[in-house]
Amino acid sequence: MSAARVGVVTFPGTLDDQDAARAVRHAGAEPVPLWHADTDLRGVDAVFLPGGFSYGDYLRCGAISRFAPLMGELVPAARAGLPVLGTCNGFQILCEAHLLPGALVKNAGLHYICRDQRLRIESTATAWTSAYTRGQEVVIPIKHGEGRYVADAETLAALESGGRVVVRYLGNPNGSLNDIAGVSNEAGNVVGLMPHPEHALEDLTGGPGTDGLGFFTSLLKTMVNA
Amino acid sequence: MARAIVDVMLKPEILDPQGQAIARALPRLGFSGVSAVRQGKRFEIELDGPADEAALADIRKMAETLLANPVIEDFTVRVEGETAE
Amino acid sequence: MARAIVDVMLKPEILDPQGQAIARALPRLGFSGVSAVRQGKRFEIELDGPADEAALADIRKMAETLLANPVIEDFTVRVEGETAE
Amino acid sequence: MIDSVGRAAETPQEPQPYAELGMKDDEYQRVRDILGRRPTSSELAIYSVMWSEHCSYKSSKVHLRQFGTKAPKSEALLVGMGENAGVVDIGDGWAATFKIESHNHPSYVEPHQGAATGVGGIVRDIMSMGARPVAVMDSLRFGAADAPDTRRVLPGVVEGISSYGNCLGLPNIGGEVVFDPCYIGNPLVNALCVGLLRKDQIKLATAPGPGNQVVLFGALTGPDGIGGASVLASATFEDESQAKRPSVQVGDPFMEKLLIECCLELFAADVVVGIQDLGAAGVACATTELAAKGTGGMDVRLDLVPLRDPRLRPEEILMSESQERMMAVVTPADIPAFMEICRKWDIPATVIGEVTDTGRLVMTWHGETIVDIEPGTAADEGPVYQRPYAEPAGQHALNADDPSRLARPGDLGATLLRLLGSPNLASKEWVTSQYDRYVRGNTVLAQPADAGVLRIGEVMPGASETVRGIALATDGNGRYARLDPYCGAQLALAESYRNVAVTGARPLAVTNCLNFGSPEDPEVMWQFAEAVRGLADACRALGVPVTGGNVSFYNQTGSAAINPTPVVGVLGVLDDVRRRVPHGFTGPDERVLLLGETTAEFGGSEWAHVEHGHLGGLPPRFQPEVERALATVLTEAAARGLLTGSHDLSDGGLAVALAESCLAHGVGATVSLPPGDDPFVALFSESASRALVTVRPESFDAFAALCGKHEVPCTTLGTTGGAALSIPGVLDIPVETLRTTHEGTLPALMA
Ligand SMILES: Nc1ncnc2c1ncn2[C@@H]1O[C@H](COP(=O)(O)OP(=O)(O)O)[C@@H](O)[C@H]1O
Ligand SMILES: [Mg+2]
Repeated sequence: MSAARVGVVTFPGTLDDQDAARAVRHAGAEPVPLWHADTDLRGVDAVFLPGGFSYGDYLRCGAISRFAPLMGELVPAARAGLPVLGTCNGFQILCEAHLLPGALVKNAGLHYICRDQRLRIESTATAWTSAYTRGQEVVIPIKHGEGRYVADAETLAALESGGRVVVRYLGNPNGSLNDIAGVSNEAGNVVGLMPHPEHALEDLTGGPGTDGLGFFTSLLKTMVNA
Repeated sequence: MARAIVDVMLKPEILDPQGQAIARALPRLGFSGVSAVRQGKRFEIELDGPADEAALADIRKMAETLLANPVIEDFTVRVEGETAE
Repeated sequence: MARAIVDVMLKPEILDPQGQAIARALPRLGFSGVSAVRQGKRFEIELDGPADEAALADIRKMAETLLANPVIEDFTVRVEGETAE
Repeated sequence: MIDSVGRAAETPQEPQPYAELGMKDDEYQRVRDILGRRPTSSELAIYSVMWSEHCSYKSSKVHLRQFGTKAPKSEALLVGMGENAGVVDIGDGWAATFKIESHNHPSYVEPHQGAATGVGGIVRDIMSMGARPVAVMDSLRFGAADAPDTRRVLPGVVEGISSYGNCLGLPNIGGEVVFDPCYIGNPLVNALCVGLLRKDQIKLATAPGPGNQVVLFGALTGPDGIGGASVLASATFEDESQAKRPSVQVGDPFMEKLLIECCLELFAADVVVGIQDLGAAGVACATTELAAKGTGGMDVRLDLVPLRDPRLRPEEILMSESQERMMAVVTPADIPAFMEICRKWDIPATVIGEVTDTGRLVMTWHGETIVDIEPGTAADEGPVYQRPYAEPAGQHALNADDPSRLARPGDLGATLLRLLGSPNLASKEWVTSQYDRYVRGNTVLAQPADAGVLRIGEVMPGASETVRGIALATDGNGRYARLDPYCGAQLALAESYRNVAVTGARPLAVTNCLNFGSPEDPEVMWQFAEAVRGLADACRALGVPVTGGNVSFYNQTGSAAINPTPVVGVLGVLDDVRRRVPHGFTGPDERVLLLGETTAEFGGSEWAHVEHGHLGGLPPRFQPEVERALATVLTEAAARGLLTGSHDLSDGGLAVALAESCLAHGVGATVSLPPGDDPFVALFSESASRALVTVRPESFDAFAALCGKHEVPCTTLGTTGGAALSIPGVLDIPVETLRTTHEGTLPALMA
């Protein structure tokens, strides 16, 4: 099988696209740059929406990006089962695009927070977490000013009962409801996370350790099994 | 040339830490008599044409899809000088 | 129990990157007829007592020292339901 | 009505508001002599900003020359002083460019925007060298930590740096936060940016080639920071200029991020002949400097400058300090490609002029000539002052007030905790957690390490692989410099140099930001002259050239100047970044070694400051040979993989270095002090040229031999491990106690 091709989307103001491409390479797949203004997904096998401040995060994080021409292609493809991971700003965009429920608002402490965060993997039934074990504790950096996950009670209940809370904070840094750090859609192909697994790939750089690699190796595992 | 105003506030059930921080700071600064503060956004939109029904419908659409996120926010649209609808 | 509203906007001569980003995005989203957008803040202040002159004077003071940054922002204070003063 | 050149010639007696623009009588007269007539109001705008202290360095120039005349020989230096930023060869075809700049006063007026635009400005300087900016640092000084105004200024400054730097996607890899009452009305915000580029891709601010087009691109020009110019416009003209002219500039980091990517694409497409960022003095400065360094002539149609506020007068356009703008010189053939790239990034770009060979900078406004000058007269031939200087009256008494008279403590453990929890030594996590230190994925070391370290291998698409890395540190100690500005500046360099060396990097080059009071005060001028002399001498002695920097004068309120505060940045290179030495104690059962020699040096120390509020005596000695030998040992040992951890000794001495080393990874240590030494002196003296390192027991002999070879004293203190910092008979403190003490202070102050 030839290497899986993972699209890495760049919006104006995207920052972590080079990190995202590196993560894809580290896992043994081929990163394919995707430009927000294009309408062509270039036949990729999966898509990674990296972090950053698309459109400066002006108005609301992700609010303007969700209207990008590329999103017009991505949304139906994701609904049809294309694996999509959004981290940080990518998560915010996925929520704004209604591919994931809920919203991300200003941290309860009001400040931007960059720190190495302890997390628990709650679901391994998604395209992006199958390489972990359920309940596994990992340390992955977070860095955001608007990462407090909110949703109405009904949505929260549905997420919890459907096993769609993918990652939870151990020591809630931002006031997220139910300590939620990441969620998936019903099918499990679309995952959004505030933490940055692409910054936890190597011992030399980024946060401590390599705990983030599993998100990307999971994808390859999923695709081989598919 | 008219101006429309869109006010966007977090829904009442969503925690507003900015408003709370202000409310908490007030007594320290010597202000009393305030029971709560909420912080939202205000957009001033300059129209090329008049603020007729068609323009306002457009702005309502804009508020709904772009300026506010209905999952967490409520909004009101009005033409400057009029009271909130 | 009354509610006062404080609207805070960047002074007209000050760059408003947020408003500009929105205005630039609108045509792409299919909205036409908008010549400019400015984004500001709106505060809803719940008072324990009535919104009498004393309370409003207090709120104006609060706006000046805490809610707005007079170096770059202007503000208006009004009681909900009334038009901007 | 427009003040054209023709009109100026006809109305020689028209009064002009040069004094309001900060020009002296003789300076104005010189402009008249140069032009052979009175300047137009636009020309006056240009000369007044170009000849300002900020742009012309008129008070500092005669001193700064020493950085060139005393510069050590360096094969690494590719571009030296005088350009937007210096460029250093770091090997394998790569070059690094870095510079530090102040944005002090704006950060006092409006902390958030002042600091944010400070970051924006220095980043554009780095872009204008043709580099990709890869990291930022910030060196900050505030008034007393518990002063009410500090609670206004500090959070705003930090938020400004955080929101702007984070949004640009530049990791923040280090800096300083220092409190001292002397900075209360004059906080210091010095921002550093470092960029990387291929050695053969250096760009310069020059406008050669008659016929080449002058393109202004980036944000629209608005009435930002032109308080002065409106004086000009309204003095000559009663009309339209009623609009408010803010002195505060607001930054748009999103625009700057697009500008970075756009510039890199322009460089890659090779469609740029010369480039200049627009900083202070905006279009006036960019056009005169580009023209002066090029073929010598330029025609500009000022009415083509795209405006945010259509009411702007030409004088105001010239002086506007609107952020996020750049100016490029482009061949006519490349203009379509240039514009296409700008369109892709949604960056407004406008041709506003053309390079000529007339030797003159000519500007028109709707057909009328409003500027016609020789650009060099504004850019290079500004006034130069030999300001008088004199040692401050109280200097002798200050130096005589030796800290040896201060009562020494009994309980050294309690003293350590008080120091560790004091605002200057407490954890800066409240600040640094607001900065993204990970973005771009190349951060090897950042806070709380002594220096920031970056991997450089993956910076540009298609870049050749290299295992090299760079290290950067900034340091400055205003108390030392107050006691002895000559030595204080040297110590700032020494500490920065040492901070780079403890990571295993070889120090290569220096940038500096000189923060002082008013140059018109002879006592301040003495401090300045001494500091520059000291820094230049120290750079020669350590073999690291100054590549650039910035001077910030007038940091004073009334007659009270800040402590002289030279802030020095050092850039070093790691031949193999995988060999970098981590910060502090990294694991148990390693030997803790102290390198260097300790004598009783308490002048300007943290101990004297925290425990006695005392500032007097003399700062620690600076011994360049010793400092150099230490750095040689550290870099050689790192390259050979002998070190498992390191930390330099500075503020608070050995005691604080030990505590911080424990806190780095939560690893305790049991140590004993060198026999015969006074424990108080051993723990709290701030003698320079010292460091702590850890080695595995089996590496000790090799390391000791290396120290012997370079004559660096090496003392075994003890062993790492356990959950406490223990010095039997002296102190025994759980690491958890160290942590709560260290980490609690700033959050409590800012709550
Ligand atoms: N303290 C200093 N040491 C060395 N060079 C300096 C110092 N201050 C300013 N310079 C140099 O003088 C030149 C002009 O400085 P500056 O006006 O800050 O540059 P810019 O116009 O790019 O903002 C630059 O090359 C700068 O590096
Ligand atoms: Mg410059």
